[in-house]
Amino acid sequence: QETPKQGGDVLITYKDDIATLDPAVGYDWVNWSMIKSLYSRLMDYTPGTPDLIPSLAETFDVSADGLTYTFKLRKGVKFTNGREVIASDVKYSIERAVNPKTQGPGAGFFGSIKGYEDVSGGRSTTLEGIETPDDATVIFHLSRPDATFLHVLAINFASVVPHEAVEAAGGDFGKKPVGSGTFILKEWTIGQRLVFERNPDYFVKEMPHIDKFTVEVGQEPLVALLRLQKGEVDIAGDGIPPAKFLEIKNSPDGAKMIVDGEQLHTGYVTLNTRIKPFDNVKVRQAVNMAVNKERITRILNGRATAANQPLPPAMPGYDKSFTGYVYDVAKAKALLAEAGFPDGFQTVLYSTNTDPQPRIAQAIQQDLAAIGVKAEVRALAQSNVIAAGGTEGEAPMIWSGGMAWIADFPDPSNFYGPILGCAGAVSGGWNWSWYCNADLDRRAVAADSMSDPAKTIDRAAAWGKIFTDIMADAPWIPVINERRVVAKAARMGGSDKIYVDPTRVINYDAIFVKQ
Amino acid sequence: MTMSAPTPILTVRNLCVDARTPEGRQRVLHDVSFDLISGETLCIAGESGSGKSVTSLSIMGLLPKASLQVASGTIRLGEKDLVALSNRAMRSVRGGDIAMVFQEPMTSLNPVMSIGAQLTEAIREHQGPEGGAAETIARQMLDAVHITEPVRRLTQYPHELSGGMRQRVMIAMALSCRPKVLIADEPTTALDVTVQAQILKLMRELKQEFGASIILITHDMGVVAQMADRVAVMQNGRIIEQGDALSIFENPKQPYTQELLAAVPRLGAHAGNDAPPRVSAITAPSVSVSPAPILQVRNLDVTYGSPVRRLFRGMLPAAAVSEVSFELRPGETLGLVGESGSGKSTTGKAVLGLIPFTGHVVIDGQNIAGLSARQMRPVRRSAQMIFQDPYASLDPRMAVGAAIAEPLVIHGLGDRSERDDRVAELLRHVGLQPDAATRYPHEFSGGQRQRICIARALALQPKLIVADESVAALDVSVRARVLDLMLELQETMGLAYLFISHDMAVVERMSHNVAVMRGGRIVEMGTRRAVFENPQDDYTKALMAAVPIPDPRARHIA
Amino acid sequence: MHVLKTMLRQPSALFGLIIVTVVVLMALGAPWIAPYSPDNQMFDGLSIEGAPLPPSTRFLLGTDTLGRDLFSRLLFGARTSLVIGLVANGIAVAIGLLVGVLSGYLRGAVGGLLMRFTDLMMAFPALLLAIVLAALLHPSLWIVAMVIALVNWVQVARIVYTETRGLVERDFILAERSLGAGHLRILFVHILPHLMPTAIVWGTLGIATTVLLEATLSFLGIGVQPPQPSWGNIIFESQSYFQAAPWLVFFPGAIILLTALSFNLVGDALRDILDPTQRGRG
Amino acid sequence: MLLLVLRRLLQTALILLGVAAITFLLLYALPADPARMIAGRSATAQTVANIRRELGLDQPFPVQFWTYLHGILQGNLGRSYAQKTDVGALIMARLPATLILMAAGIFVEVVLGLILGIIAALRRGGPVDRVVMMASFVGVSAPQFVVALLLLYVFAVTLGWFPMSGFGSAAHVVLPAATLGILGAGWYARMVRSAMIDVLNQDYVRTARAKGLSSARIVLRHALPNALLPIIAMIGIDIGQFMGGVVVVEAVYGWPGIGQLAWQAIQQVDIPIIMGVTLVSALAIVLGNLLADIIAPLIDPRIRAR
Ligand SMILES: Nc1ncnc2c1ncn2[C@@H]1O[C@H](COP(=O)(O)OP(=O)(O)OP(=O)(O)O)[C@@H](O)[C@H]1O
Ligand SMILES: Nc1ncnc2c1ncn2[C@@H]1O[C@H](COP(=O)(O)OP(=O)(O)OP(=O)(O)O)[C@@H](O)[C@H]1O
Ligand SMILES: [Mg+2]
Ligand SMILES: [Mg+2]
Ligand code: NI
Repeated sequence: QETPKQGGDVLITYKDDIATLDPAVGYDWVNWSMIKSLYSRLMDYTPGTPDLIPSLAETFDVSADGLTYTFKLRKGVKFTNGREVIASDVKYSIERAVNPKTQGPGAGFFGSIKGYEDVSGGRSTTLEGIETPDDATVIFHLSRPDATFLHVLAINFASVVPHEAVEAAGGDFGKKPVGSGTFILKEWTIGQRLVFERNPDYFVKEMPHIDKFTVEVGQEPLVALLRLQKGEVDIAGDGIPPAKFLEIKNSPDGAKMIVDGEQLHTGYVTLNTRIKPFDNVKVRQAVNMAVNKERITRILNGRATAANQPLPPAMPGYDKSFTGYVYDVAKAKALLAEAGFPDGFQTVLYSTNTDPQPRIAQAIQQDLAAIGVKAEVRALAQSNVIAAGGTEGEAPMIWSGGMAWIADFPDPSNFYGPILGCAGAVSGGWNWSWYCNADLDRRAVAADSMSDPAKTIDRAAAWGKIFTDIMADAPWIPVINERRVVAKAARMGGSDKIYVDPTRVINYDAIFVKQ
Repeated sequence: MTMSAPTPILTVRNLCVDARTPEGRQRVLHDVSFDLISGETLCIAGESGSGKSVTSLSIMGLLPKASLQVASGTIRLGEKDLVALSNRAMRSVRGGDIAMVFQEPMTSLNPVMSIGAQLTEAIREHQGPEGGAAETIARQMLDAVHITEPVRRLTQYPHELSGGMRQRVMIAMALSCRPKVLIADEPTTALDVTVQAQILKLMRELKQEFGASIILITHDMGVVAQMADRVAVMQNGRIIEQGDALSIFENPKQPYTQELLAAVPRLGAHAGNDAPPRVSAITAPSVSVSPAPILQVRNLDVTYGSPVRRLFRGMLPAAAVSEVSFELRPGETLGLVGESGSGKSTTGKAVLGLIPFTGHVVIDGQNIAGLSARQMRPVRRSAQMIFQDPYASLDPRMAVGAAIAEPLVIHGLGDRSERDDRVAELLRHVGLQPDAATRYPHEFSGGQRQRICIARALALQPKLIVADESVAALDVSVRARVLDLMLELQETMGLAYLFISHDMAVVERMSHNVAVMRGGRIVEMGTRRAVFENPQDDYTKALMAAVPIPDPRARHIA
Repeated sequence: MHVLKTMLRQPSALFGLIIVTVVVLMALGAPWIAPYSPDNQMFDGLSIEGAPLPPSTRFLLGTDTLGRDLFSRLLFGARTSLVIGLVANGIAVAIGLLVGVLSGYLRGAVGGLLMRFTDLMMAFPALLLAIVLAALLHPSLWIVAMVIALVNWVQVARIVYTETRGLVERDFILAERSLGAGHLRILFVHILPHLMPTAIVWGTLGIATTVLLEATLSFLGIGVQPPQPSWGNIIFESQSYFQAAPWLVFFPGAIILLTALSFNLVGDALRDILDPTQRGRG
Repeated sequence: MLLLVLRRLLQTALILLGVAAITFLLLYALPADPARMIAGRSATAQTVANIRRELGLDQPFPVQFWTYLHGILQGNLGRSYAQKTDVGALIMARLPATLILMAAGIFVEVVLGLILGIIAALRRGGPVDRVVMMASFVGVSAPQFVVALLLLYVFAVTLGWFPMSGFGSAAHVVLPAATLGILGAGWYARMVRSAMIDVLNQDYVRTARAKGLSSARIVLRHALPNALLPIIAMIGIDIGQFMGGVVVVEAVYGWPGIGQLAWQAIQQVDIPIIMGVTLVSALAIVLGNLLADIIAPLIDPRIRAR
């Protein structure tokens, strides 16, 4: 592994415009990593790994009951407006993220902090669970043990912002961000480009490596690739479109361009347990056996591997020995007959409408047809699919592709609550299987209470078991674990892992230019 | 064959033209040959549809390629054979060496270009004067053709001019470049006699000043007599007789020529009679009782342009028609004469409720002011109009038979075969073959189209017909037939005509009463006898004096 | 009969008629002609790496990105696309003609109102309507056809409106009024025929664009749903493959082009035959 | 004239109101929930409810619409749900690019369409006519995306004549405008051709020829203006098409126009942006049509009397 060099300008392209750089609001995979770099948080991860490290915090301390977290702030860290970061900024920032007025999507992550209900219910604007005895100390009091709390303090919503800048921006903070991260936003031409420059005062030496990166938005991925091949672009942020993948892969310098990294992703089909005939577990098991996942990975040109459980392989708790439901048409048919559907049935399979999702849905459709299940594919805009999934009794099956994006943080709990737990099985929720198992919910709470760092391994195992046990009820068909493919110029250095960082997408802090 | 010695400027030899029809090729011109000697006026006369226009279009190289084609023959202008000339070379000939005035003024002017633009364009093209000079010439030309307010006219558009004014613009355009040869296809057909006299004079002046030669196509033997050095008579696509004017007029050889001359109406021919000559055998039921008038007009005013526009343009054009009042009884004809642009057509359209007007118009006891289209329907059955510009008033996409049957269909008369029979009958009445029914307007000659319009107006057997220059484009023989037909219908059915015409002889022949218009007003009105034999108004007198006399020895236009 | 005979005499019209017939036969006979089921995703229809296969003797026009036989899909797609291109577009042109001619003809409040209504419809984001319909209804071929007709008529109406305004001022319309012709007769017998050229341009060029529009709607979720093929969605599904698998764009594109062109040739010939002012031309 | 324009402007306001009402109603009927789009997968039900309340989405339709209208009347297009910023500013930032592309695109397609259409009409039935007609069909039936990429591939990647992507210089406009031109010119060519054929048979063209004018002058000065009416209407229509409908071309060439903004907003159910873009493009369409209606009588004086 070469040692990173300092300096250099980098040009990155994305198709979609950057929505906002307000850390309390931004929540899509493109702005996620930019926000990461603009701001700093108490906790962070070692680049390219899921390993937590203190960041703004110099040290921290967790009480034995797991209910009190005490952080000592690093001295002399400055916002890019020149003011020093103090403890009350941390308190202000988290309260801001929770305050309904902010309209932030991440409030719920802070649910374990004492006084959360009052703030999110609009009865108060200060969290009684955050104490700042002096400018360098922040103490969190939790209402219940939360093993993921350190991860929570590392997600974007916990980014520290200066209140005066927020107020000065008058609601437009997302366009005029001020933080204490590795980069400063220098220029934002709406619809065209954003220019980020290194923060010379960043508190970690030789971080970041590059001087500047420019993000050009509104760039069609295919064109971005052409530009990259011509040397105009350094990183094609949207990756390589399926139509180009093989061509690039088989080209002479393909290997240098392609970054193929494992991400925390599982693509699955939800089986709505409240809609006939999927209320019958045998039916759910039968369709699980009917899907030929190998063929789907071929359609994806091998950019994915077959999945058999909800957790992706890179996630702590993944059970390597678990085999799930093996592809077996005969057995599936038999099970279906046993469930009372020897001739199959008719149903509907929803999918989003961007390539390759409709193709995968059609592949699944053909597999289901082989056991007599006639599924009508409905390829709709993402918002419509989400609406259908969250409406009780609406969508029998949904192919998650294009929506089940990467995890918020590398912890198995993140794969359960919203998408498989009872809390998500509500109108407007994301548990589109409408699967609710009180027993598993209890086990999930228990696992999340194991906040003692010493019990990390046990906790992971507990979670792993929850996910393999779920498969007995088969609320999902886990289909594939997709790898993320990014294209970068040959001059870009750094391991593949920092281009497909498990906690960010591209780790702008860690990438560097070779010459 | 002429035996004249001087060099001909234009020689046409054995010109044959074919028409492409769905039934195959048909020859419309057979071996036409003639010479045009420099400085002379050659008049081509002949029956409607005999090939006069086709001959002139062939000379200009302007035959519609799609349907007509020169099959053989030569047309020489000096050294050049125009038939073989390249398009490019032909361009400088057109407009410069040979200019042409077309028969239908409305469709021959570009509707979206101002008069000024159309005039100056030709001048610039061939004389290339700088900037304002062309405009000056244009104004002078409009003056020369006696258009009032020439400066304003330059900014107007064709649809804002009266039929005669358009024709004068066409003439001005053709003359503006002082061509060597001027081909004029019925140039004065739509003009009142005073203007006609002026135009003819202008053409003579031109001829003398520049030694230009003129081919004048006309059906009006009066005009022929006044203008022609030589005459060619055409029939069925052939020149059947040509010679110098005197010998043709005094010594016609062909029966057709004789017939043509015999049919010429002469002003004063009917002096002393109150009513038009009787043409039918029926004994008069008309004079006995004096029934209620079929048309009553009181204080008719018409002003063009929408009120909003006038408001914003700041200028109020003078009313096109003002304070016009008259009555018309069944079986009567009111002749409406007057100079071009005096408001004759406007009056005609207004009394049928086709343009907005103020005042009182009662047709057959029904006041038509403010009636909706539906309410007008029964009125329309009894009142019909023959428009001045026959081509423009026919739907180009409708076969002629269908066009004539149109009023029958509209008013739900007869079944299909009855209508077909009626169409055939009407066509025969106006002197066309019944097989014309399947052809389309653009395949006919100007006079033929006019007859189609007449047939259409007669189809309903209305009680009142507004006939706007409806026989203007017809050669005398056909005209006489049509006029007789109109009279016959009047006698048998008590038809009333509002007969708009510039041709005094025709008006004299047709009318019971005559009204003379000028500047939108009626300046004189009375019985035919009173007006023709004892005109009071100066203008009326001038009109009478300007009528061309069909005798080459009695030229009075000079 | 006369029309047909005249048409058969013109080589271009004959060509158009032949192609139109072939396409219609393709659509009708798809189940018998097609070598494979259009939905059959063949495992060996993809290369080992998962790439679609180029044309070969086995797959006449190659395969698509799911390993389906393109030829078979085009055959079955003809059914969908002909309905869209002919019916939907036809309805759109018909409505557009009607509204345009009425609003251009009628004076005063009614005409103005009608035109403002058209303006409103035009100003209205049609795609949004499509999206909402997609979310509220279950997309089917006929609904798609309806939506397309709903979206497309407005533009035709606009053009026709302007042309009608010019036509109404012609003298022969005045002459018709003097004969006592009612508004309907003037509109349908005298004005509409003059709009034929416009109608033919829209009616035939519109075939191509509506077939493609259907694909856009498919993409929004209101078009015909996969795996049902249509020429438009075959192109759309694989247009980014135009370099990697050009046959996936070329063949459907060519057939759309050819169909629209053929209808146009027939339409043009028809117009010339029906338009007397063009008579006698070769 | 002035009065007419004033009246039409009033009508325009009414049309915009109508468009606003219908669009708002449609968006309201849409089952997709903007709050959930913002909240994403991990948000709790309470967070979603909070967002809904803060956005006023829990209000009944009339209240929501009234609030929106009220804002508009004060010149305020509202704040984007997803971007948390002023919609007016977002649109203004992209409007210049859209207008430039629109103008350039219409220019190219009209010029191309006129030239091809006129040539085809003059060479009617001949091989040139056939080729032009064929070409116009290719343009019309070609998928935008493919044409855009092809042009980009040939002229930017291979030949390097133009930049591949972006906005700012004249060179940037060429390819997107050419793409739009190629795709749209077919329509114009066909319209021009059939209108010209009609006009070239008219008597006044014969008169013009009799004056000995050059063919160019006959075609351009005499025939073309008479054939122009439908073309003017087409341009009015295209203004509308381009305001919202050039997403693909904008995307391929990285053109920062309103189409991309609208497209993303639709995906995110960002109602204020959808409304804003809808209103702006509705305004453009209405103004385009108004312009067409005003130009028509200038070209054809016969219509003026009305
Ligand atoms: N559509 C119009 N718009 C404006 N002015 C018009 C219009 N039609 C006619 N005029 C004007 O009205 C006046 C009378 O025209 P009208 O057509 O009634 O004359 P006319 O007596 O029939 O003449 P002619 O014998 O030449 O046909 C003329 O000055 C003419 O310029
Ligand atoms: N475009 C055409 N297609 C077919 N036949 C035509 C065409 N134009 C004229 N004709 C026919 O050619 C013959 C001669 O027409 P032409 O126009 O020369 O007559 P004309 O002598 O000028 O008559 P008028 O005095 O009535 O104008 C007529 O029988 C007419 O029907
Ligand atoms: Mg003639
Ligand atoms: Mg008149
Ligand atoms: Ni006369």
